[in-house]
Amino acid sequence: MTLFLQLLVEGLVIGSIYSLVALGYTMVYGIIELINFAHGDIFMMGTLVSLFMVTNVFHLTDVSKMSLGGMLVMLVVTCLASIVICALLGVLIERIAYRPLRNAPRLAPLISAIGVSLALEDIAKAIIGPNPVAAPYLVPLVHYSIGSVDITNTDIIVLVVALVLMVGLQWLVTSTRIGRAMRAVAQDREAAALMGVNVDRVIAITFLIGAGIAGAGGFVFLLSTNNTVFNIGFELGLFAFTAAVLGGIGNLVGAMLGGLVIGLIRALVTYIPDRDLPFGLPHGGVAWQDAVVFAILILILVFRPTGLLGQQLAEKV
Amino acid sequence: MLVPSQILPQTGETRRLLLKWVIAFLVPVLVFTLVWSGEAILNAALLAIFFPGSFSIAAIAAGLFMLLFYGIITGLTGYLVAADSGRQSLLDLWISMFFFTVVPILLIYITANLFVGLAASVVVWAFYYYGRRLVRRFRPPAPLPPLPSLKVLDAEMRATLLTRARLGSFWFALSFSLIWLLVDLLFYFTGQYGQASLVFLVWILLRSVLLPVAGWLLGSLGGLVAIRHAVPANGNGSNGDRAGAPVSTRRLRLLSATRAREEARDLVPNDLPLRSTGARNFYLLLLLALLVFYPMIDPFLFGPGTDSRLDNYGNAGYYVILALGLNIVVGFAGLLDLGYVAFFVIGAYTWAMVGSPQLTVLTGIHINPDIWPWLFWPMLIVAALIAALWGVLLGAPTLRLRGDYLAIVTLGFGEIIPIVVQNLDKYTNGTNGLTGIYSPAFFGVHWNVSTSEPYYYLILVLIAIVLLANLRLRDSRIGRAWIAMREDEIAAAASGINLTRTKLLAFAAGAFFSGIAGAYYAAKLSTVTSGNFSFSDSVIYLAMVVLGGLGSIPGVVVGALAVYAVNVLVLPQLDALGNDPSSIIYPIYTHILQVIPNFSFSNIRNLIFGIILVVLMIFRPEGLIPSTRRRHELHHTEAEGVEITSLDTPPGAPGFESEMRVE
Amino acid sequence: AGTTTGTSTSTTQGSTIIKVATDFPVSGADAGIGKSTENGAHLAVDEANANHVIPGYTLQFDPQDDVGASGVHDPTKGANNMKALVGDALVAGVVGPLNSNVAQAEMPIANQAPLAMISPANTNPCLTKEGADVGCTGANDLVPKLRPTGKVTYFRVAATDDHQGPAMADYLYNTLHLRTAYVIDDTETYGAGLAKYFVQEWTKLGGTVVDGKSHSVKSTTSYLNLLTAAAASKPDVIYFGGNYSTGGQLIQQQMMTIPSLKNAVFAGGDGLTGSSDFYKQIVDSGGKAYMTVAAPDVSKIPAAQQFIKDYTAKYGDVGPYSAAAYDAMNILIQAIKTALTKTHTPKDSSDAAQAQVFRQAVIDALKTITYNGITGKISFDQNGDTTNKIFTVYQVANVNGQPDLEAKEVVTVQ
Amino acid sequence: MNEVMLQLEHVDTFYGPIQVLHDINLEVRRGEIVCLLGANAAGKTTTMKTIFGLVRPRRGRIIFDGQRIDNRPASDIVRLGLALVPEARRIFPRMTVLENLQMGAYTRTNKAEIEQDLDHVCQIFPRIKERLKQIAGTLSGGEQQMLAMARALMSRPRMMCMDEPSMGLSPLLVETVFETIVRIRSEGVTIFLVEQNASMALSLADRGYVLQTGKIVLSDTAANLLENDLVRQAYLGGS
Amino acid sequence: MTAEHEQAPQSTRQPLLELKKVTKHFGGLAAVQDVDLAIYPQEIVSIIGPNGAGKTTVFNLITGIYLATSGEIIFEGQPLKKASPHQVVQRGLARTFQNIRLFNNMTVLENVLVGEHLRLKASILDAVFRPPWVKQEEEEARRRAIELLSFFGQHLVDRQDEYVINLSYADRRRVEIARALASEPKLLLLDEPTAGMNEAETMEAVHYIRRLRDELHLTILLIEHKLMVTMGISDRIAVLDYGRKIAEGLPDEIRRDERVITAYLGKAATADRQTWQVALRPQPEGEANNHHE
Ligand SMILES: Nc1ncnc2c1ncn2[C@@H]1O[C@H](COP(=O)(O)OP(=O)(O)OP(=O)(O)O)[C@@H](O)[C@H]1O
Ligand SMILES: Nc1ncnc2c1ncn2[C@@H]1O[C@H](COP(=O)(O)OP(=O)(O)OP(=O)(O)O)[C@@H](O)[C@H]1O
Ligand SMILES: CC(C)C[C@H](N)C(=O)O
Ligand SMILES: [Mg+2]
Ligand SMILES: [Mg+2]
Repeated sequence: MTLFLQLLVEGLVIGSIYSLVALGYTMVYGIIELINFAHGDIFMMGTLVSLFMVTNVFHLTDVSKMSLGGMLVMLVVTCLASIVICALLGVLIERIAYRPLRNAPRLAPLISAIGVSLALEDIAKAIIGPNPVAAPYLVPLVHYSIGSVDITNTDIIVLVVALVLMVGLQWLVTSTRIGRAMRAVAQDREAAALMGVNVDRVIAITFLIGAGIAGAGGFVFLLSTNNTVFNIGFELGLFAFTAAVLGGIGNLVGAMLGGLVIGLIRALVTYIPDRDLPFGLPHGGVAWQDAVVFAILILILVFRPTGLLGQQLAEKV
Repeated sequence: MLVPSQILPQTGETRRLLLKWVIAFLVPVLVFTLVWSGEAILNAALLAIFFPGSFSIAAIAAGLFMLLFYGIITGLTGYLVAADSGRQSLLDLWISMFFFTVVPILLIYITANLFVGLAASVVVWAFYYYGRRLVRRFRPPAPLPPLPSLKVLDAEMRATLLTRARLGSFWFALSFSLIWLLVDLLFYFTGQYGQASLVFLVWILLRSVLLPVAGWLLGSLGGLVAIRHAVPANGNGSNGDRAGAPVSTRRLRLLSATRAREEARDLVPNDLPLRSTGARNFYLLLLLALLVFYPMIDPFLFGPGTDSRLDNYGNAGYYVILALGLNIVVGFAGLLDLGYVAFFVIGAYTWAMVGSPQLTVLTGIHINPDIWPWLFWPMLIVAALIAALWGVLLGAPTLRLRGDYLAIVTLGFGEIIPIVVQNLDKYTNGTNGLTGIYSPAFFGVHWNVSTSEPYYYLILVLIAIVLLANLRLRDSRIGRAWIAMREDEIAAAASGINLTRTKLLAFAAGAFFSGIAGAYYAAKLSTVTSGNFSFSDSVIYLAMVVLGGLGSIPGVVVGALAVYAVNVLVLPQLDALGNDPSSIIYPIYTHILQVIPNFSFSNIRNLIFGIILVVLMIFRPEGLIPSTRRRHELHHTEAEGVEITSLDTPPGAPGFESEMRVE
Repeated sequence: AGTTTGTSTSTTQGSTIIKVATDFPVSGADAGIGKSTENGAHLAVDEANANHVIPGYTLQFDPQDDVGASGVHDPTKGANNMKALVGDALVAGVVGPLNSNVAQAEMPIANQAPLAMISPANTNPCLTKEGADVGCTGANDLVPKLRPTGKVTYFRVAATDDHQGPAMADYLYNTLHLRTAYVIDDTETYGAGLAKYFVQEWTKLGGTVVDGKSHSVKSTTSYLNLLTAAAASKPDVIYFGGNYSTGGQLIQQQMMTIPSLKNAVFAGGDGLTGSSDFYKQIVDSGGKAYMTVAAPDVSKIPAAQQFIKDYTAKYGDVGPYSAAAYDAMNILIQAIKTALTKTHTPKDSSDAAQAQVFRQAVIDALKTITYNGITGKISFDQNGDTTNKIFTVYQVANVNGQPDLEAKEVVTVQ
Repeated sequence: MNEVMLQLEHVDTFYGPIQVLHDINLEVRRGEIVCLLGANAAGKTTTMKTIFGLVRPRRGRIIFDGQRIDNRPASDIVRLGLALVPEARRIFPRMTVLENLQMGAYTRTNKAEIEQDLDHVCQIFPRIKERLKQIAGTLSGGEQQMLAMARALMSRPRMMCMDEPSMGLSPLLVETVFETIVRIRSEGVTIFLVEQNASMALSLADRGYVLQTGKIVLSDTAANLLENDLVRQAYLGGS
Repeated sequence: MTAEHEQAPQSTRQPLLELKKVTKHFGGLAAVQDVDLAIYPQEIVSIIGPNGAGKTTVFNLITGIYLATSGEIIFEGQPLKKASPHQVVQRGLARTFQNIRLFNNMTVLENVLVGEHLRLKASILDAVFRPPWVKQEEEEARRRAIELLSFFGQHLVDRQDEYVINLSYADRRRVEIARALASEPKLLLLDEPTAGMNEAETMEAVHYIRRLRDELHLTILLIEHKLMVTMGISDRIAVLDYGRKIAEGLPDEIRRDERVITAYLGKAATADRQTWQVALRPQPEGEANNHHE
C-alpha cells in the first residue's frame, strides 16, 4: 500500500512534467496544426539554461548554505532566464523553420520541425556532452511524510506550477483578446486577417508563449530531478505529445489531464508482476511501461476517438 | 501529331539548331569518357576477347555497358533533334544539360561514389529548381509560340525530320569518334598503350569508321521514336493510351495555359524535348543498363572497394522499398503513420526467427542447412503477409480516428512492437537480437554475409516488383479510392467508397512492402536486434517520403536514396574523409580542428542533417519531385475553403458529439 | 583513352599497405570508454609503424565507430561495420568490439569471411563457451550461431563475466559485509549476463536478492518508479549489470534522490567504468560506488609504465581498457607478421581471393601465439579466450584530487 | 460628385503563372453602392482579394481614402476602415456567434461602443440575437451569411465590400440582405458589391462594372447596365 | 407536370423513397422533426425552406452521413436502416453537396472514375497483376466517364484532364453531378445545384436537370432556393421550416400558400418579379418543349 501511494505520488509528479510540456504542444498545435517536434527540445534547452544559470552564474554548490533571499533571487532569475531564452528560441525557430512553410503542404513543416529537433539535440550535446549531467539541488530538499508516503517540496512545486500554468493559459486563450485572435487564426487564417488580426504576429506570440512554458517546464524539471541530458526532450516530448493527444489535442485541460494519466500509468505499471503471461508480464511491469502507456492510449482513443476531453465538432456537410 | 509548322526550316538556322544539340550532348559524353576512360573500358573489353590470357567477364560486361551507354546517347541525340522545334533556347538547354548531366557526373567523380554523388546532385537540383523559380518569378519565361500554329505532320515533314535526326547523331558520332581517334593514336604512338598489338590499331581505325555509321543508324532510330511519339500512324491512331492519343488544337486552346503546356509536353515532344516521354524512355533505358551492369563497371569507375559500395546500395534499396510502402499510406491514402517501423520489425523478425538457428532453439526442428536458405523465398512472402495482417490489426482500431489522433496511435504501435519483441526475449532473444540469420540461396549463386553482389541484384528485383506494384496500384480503382479518401472522406463515402475497407487496404499494402523490406534486411545483415528500431526510424522514413514528394513514386525513390546517402553514407564518413589528406574537406577539417580541438563531425551529424532537412523543406516544400497532383495543390494554396474543409481540423472548442459515422 | 588499356601488369606481389581495423563506440555517450580503448590500439599501430615491426609494409589504422542512431553502441551498426571491413580485402584483422552484444552481431560475419577479431573488453562468456557450467545453454547457447563455420576466428584478452560477477559479489559480501542486493540490468547480452552471474554468486554466498532475480529494464530517462519499488525492500546494494551509458549513470543519480537509497552501495561491472563525468557525479553526490574491470590495473605494473607515459602524452588519461587494446593490437600485428612468412598480402581492396588466404593465415597465427604484453603473458585457449584472467575491483573516489577509480582488490582466476 | 473612396489603377493579378486580372481600373466614391458583375471565374473574388491584400497585385496601384494599400497586409487595410464580407462567409466555425462578432470588432478598443454596436447588429439581424451562444459552424448557410455581414459591421467600417452575400439564401433572406445593404448605406457606409444575382444587385446599385475573364468590359450607371444588351444576355439569362 | 405524372395516382404506386416520421436532434436542437415524404419514380421533387430549416440535414439522413434519431427511411420498399454512406450508394442513391465537394487534386476524369468505384470489380490483387479483364474494365470505365461528361456537352469532355480546381464554379457543379451519376443511381439528390450561378447559368442548369430525368430516367430530389428553378421544374414541392414539413404540393399551390409566403418566399412571391417570368416561360428549343406539353 505504501508503495502504491508512493508510486502514485511519483506518477503525479512526472505526469505534471509531461503536462507542462504537453501544454505547449497543444497550444501550438491548436493554432497552426503543427506537431512541433522541436517543442520537447526547447524544453530541454530550458533545462540547460537553468543549469547554466545555477552553476555558472550563481555558482551554486550547496543550496542549504544559501540565504532564503539569495535562494529566491536565484530561483526567480533562473526561471525567468529560462523562460525568456526559450521563448526567444521558440520565436526564432518559428521565424526560420516554420514561417516560410506557412502555405506549404501539411507535412512539410512537420519534417522541418524534425530537422530543428535534431539540430537542437546536437547543439545541446555539443554544450553538455552526451551523458546525463547532474545539477545541484536548487532548493533544500524537504521530505514530508504523509503516513508512510514520502513527498518532497519539489514534488509539490511541480504540481502547483503545472496547475497554475494550465489555469493561466486556459484563461488566456478563452477570455482574452489575444486568445480569441489565436483561436480565430487557428480556424481560418485569411478570415482572421480580414478582422485586422496580424496573423504572423499572433503565431509568433503563440510560439513565444508555448516555448516560454517549455522554458518554465525545463526549470521545474531541473528543480525536481536535478539532472538533464541532451535527448531528454525527445523522450519527454514524445510522452508529452502523447499526453496532448490523449487529452484531446488543442484542449489545454486535456493536455494536463493526459500528462497526469500517462505519468500515473507509467508509475503504476511497476505493479505488474514479473511472470509469464497471462497473469503478469515477462520482466514485470517496468520493462513494459511504454508499451502499456501506448496500449492504454490506443484503447482510450478507440472508445473516445478525440481523446479524453477533446470533443469533435461534427462536420457540417 | 502536332509539330509547329515552322519546324526545321531549311536555313542556316537549322544547322545551328543541329549544332546546338550535337554540342549539348558532346559535353557530358566527353566528361564521361575523359574522366573515366569509358572508351578505355571498351578497348579493354575488346582486348579481353582477343587476348585470351586477359579474358575477364567483368571487362566484357563493362564494355558491353559502355557500348549500350554510347548507343543510347547517340539515339537520344537523334530523338531530340527530331523532337526539338527550336523552342528550347540555347541558354535553357545548356543550363539544364549542365545541371542534369555534367553536375552529376562531376559530383560522382569527386565523391568517388555513385550514390553519394547522385545524392549530392539531388541537393544541387533542389537549389537549382529553387533558384530557377526565383528567377522566373521576376523574369517570367518567354511565352511559348502560340499553340494554334501547331499542325499535323505530313509525309514530307516526316522525311525532313528523319533526315535531320540522322544528321544530328551522325555529326555527333563523327565528332566523337574523331576525338577518340586522335587521342588513341597519340597514345598508341607515344607508347602509352605498351605493347598493344596491331589488332588494336586496326580496331581503333575501324571504330572511327563504324561509329559515324552507327550514329547514322541510331539517329534514324531515335528520329523514328520521336516521330512515333509525335505522329500516330494515321493521324488519329488512339489506343486509349494518352501518350498516343490525338490532341486537337481546339482542345489545347481550351485548356488553361499551364495545363496545356503539360499536355503539350507529353504529347508534342517539341515543347520541352528533354522532358518528353520519348526522352524519358531513353533515360530509363540508360538507367536500367546502368543498374544491371553496375557491379561490373564499378571497379572500372571507382577502383577497389566494389563490395562495400554494392553493400551500401543493397542497404539503400530496402529504404526505397520502405519509402514506397509508406508512401501508399501517407502519400496516397493521406493517413499519417508515425510507427511504420513496426512492420519492418515484423518482417525482419519473421525471417530472423525462421531463418536462423533460433528456430531450432525454439521448436527443436532441425532443418538441413542446405535447404534452409531456400526457405527465404516463401518466407519473403509470408513475412510480407504477416506484416500486412498486422497492418490490418493496427488499422482496425484507428478507423474512427482522424489526422493526428491516427498518427499517435500508429506511433504507439511503432513503440509497442519493439518493446514486445524485446521483452519476449524467450523467443526473440530480446535486445541482444538474433544472429546467424541465413542468407537466401539461389541456383549457383555464392551467397553469404560477405558477398554483396547477390544482394544488390536481389534488391534490384525486389524494387522493380514493388515499383511496378505501386504504379499499378496508383492507377487502379483502389489507388483512386485512396486518393479520393485523402482529399475528402465524406465525398468519397458518398461516391460509394467503403472507407473502412479502403483504409485497411492502405495499411495492409503499406505494411506488406515493409515486410518484404524487413525480411530482406534480416537476410542481408544476418542480424536483427530489437533496440535498433525506434520512433526515429519511422521519422526518417517519413522524411524520405515527404522530402521526395508525397504521393510521387519517382519522388519517393529519390527521397529515400537521398536521405540514405546523406544520413547513412556521407555524414558518418565525414570524419574519415576529413582525416584523409586527399579528400576535398581535409583542409576545412584541419582548419576547424585548429579552432575546436575536439571537433568531430560525428558529434554534429544530426545538426547537419537537421539543417539539411529544414533547408530542403524551405526550398522545396512540395518535395524534390512532387507528384503532379501535389505540385498543383501548392499553387492553389488559397483554395476557396468553404466551411470546415479539412477533416483534420482539431476539435478544440467544446461542442458536439461526433456525428459523421465511419465504422 | 586512358590507362586501363594495354597489357595488364599483374604481379604476384601484394599490396604493401595492410589495414588493421578497430571497432569501438567512440562517439556519443560511450565515447568515454570507447575512445580511450581505441586510442590504446591506435598507439600500438603508430609504434609498430615507427619501429618498422613489419619491414616493407605500412600498417594503416582503420577505426570504425559502432555507435548507432540511439547514441550508444549498436549491434546493427557493428554488423554493418564488419560487413564493410570484410569487404575490404586489405583489412587483415580487427581489434574490437567493446561490447558483447556488438560482438554477437559481428562475429558470424567475421567468422564466415574469415576475419580475425580480437576483443580487448568483451566479457560475456557465451561468446566463446558452451555448456551449463558457464550458464550458456538454451537461448544463451550462442556459439553455434556465432561460429557458423565451426572454426575459431574470434579471440579476446578480457576475462569473462562468469568470474566478473562473482568477483564483485565476493567483495561486497565478504569485505563490505553487505547482505541485501537489488539487481538491475540493461537487458543487453553483457548486462543481463553479468547480473545473472552476480545473482548466482550472491545467493550462493547467502545474500538476499530482492525478488530473487535481476530486473531487466531497457535504458530510459527515468528509473524513479523502479527505484521507488526497490526502496521498499531497503537494499544494501544496488547492483547494475550494464553500462554507464545504458542506465548506470541515471540510476546512480536518481538513487540519490530517494531517501532510503541514499546510503546504499551502487555496484556494477566494467560497463560502468571509463566516464570521468560519471566518477565526478558519484563523488559529488556523496554516494558509494564499486566497479570491477576485467583487466589488471596497469598503473601498478612496471612493464606498462612506458605505455602509460606515451599514452598520456598523446591522449591524456588512460582508460580501463586502453592497455588491453594496446596488447590486442600488438598481438594482431604479431600474427600478421607471422602470416607474411606463409603467404602474401592481397593485391588491392578488391582482391577477395587472396584476402581469404591471407586472413586465414593471420587466424592460424593467432591460435598459437604467445605474447608478453603489458597486461601480462597472453595466449589463447582453444575457444579463443585469454589465459591471462585478471579482475580489479575499484571504488570511485578522489584520487589525487580527481574523482577516479581507486583499486581495492585484484582477483586472478586460474 | 463625392470624393473617391477606393480606386484601383492598372491592377494585374496572378495566381502563380496564371494571370487572372488584366489591367483593372475602377473606383468607388463615398456613399455609393457600386456593383461588380461577371460570370463565374471572371475574377470578381480575385478583385476583392487583391483589394484586401490577400493576393498581391503584380502591377498597379490600389488607393483607399488617399492611401496606397496595395502593399500592406490585410490586417492594416482593415484598420483603415475597410471591411469584407468574404465569399462563402468564412465565419470562425468553432467559435460562438458572439465570439465571431467580437472578432469583428478586433481592431477596436472602446468597450462601450462595441456593446452598442452589438445591440445595433442584433437589431438588424434578430436571428443572430437568438443564437449568440451557438457554435457558428453549426449555423445554417443563411444564418452564417448573416453572421458574416454582422461581423463585418462590427468593425464600424467606412466602406464595406461584399462578395456574393446572397449566395445560398432563401428568397426571403435575399430580400433581407438587400434591404440591409440599403440600410447600411443609409448609415453612411460605402458599399462595393459582387453579385451573381445581377438584376437584384443592379436594381439597388448606383453604378456597376462588368468583368469578363479578368478584364473590365463595361462600366456604367446601374440603370443603363440593366438595359444593356450584353448584360441582359450574359447575366440576366434572357433577351 | 407531364401528363403521365399527373395521371399516375401516387397513392397506388410504390414510392421510390419514403421518409416516415424522420427526426434528427443535434444536442438539444431538433434539426428535422417528424418529416414524412414520399418520392415516386421519375419525379422531380424539390425541398425548399428557409435557411436552417433542415433541408441539408434531410439529405444527410437519407445518404447515411447522419443517423436519424428516430423514424424510418425506406428505399424501394426496403428500409435503409443504418446503412453507411457507401452502402447507400450501392443501393442506388447518389448526391451532390451544398458546398461542392470534389476531389480537388484529381482531374475531372478521375473524379468521375471515383464515382464509378462501386461498379468496378478489380480487387487489390487484380490491380497489381492487372489481368486483361481489368485492363478492359478500366478502359470501359474511362469510356463511360467520358460519356457521362459528354452529357453536359463536349466542353467538359475536352477538359477531362484538367484538375477540377481549375474549373469554373458551374463546371465543378457539373462534374459533381457527373460523379454522382457514375454510380448509376436510381435517385439523385441535388443540394442547391445552382448556388453561385448567375441567372443565365441557372437557366442552363435547369435544362440539364430536366434532361437527367427525361433521358436517364432518374428520380430527382432537389434542394434549391431559386424560385426560377424550383417553380420551373418541380413536379412537387415540400416546404420545411424549423425542421418540420409545413406544406407539400404542386408548385402553384405552394406559391400561394400563406404559411410558405411568410416563412420563406417573402414579398418576392407576390411581387412577381421578372425572374419568375423568365423561369416559367416555355423553353425556346424544341427538345425542351417536348417535356412541356
Ligand atoms: N488560389 C487560386 N489559384 C489559382 N487559380 C485561382 C485561385 N483562385 C482562383 N483562381 C482562378 O482565377 C480565376 C478567377 O477566380 P475568381 O474566384 O476570382 O472568380 P469569380 O469571378 O469570383 O467567380 P465565382 O463567381 O465563381 O465566385 C478562375 O479561373 C479561378 O480558377
Ligand atoms: N452537425 C451539426 N451539428 C449541430 N447542428 C447542426 C449540424 N448540422 C446542422 N445543424 C443545424 O441544423 C439546422 C438545419 O441545418 P441544415 O443545414 O439542414 O439547414 P438547411 O435547410 O440546409 O439550410 P440552408 O438552406 O441554409 O443550407 C441548422 O440550424 C443547423 O445549425
Ligand atoms: C567495456 C564494457 C562496457 C564492455 C563489456 N565488458 C561487454 O562485454 O559488453
Ligand atoms: Mg467568386
Ligand atoms: Mg443546406
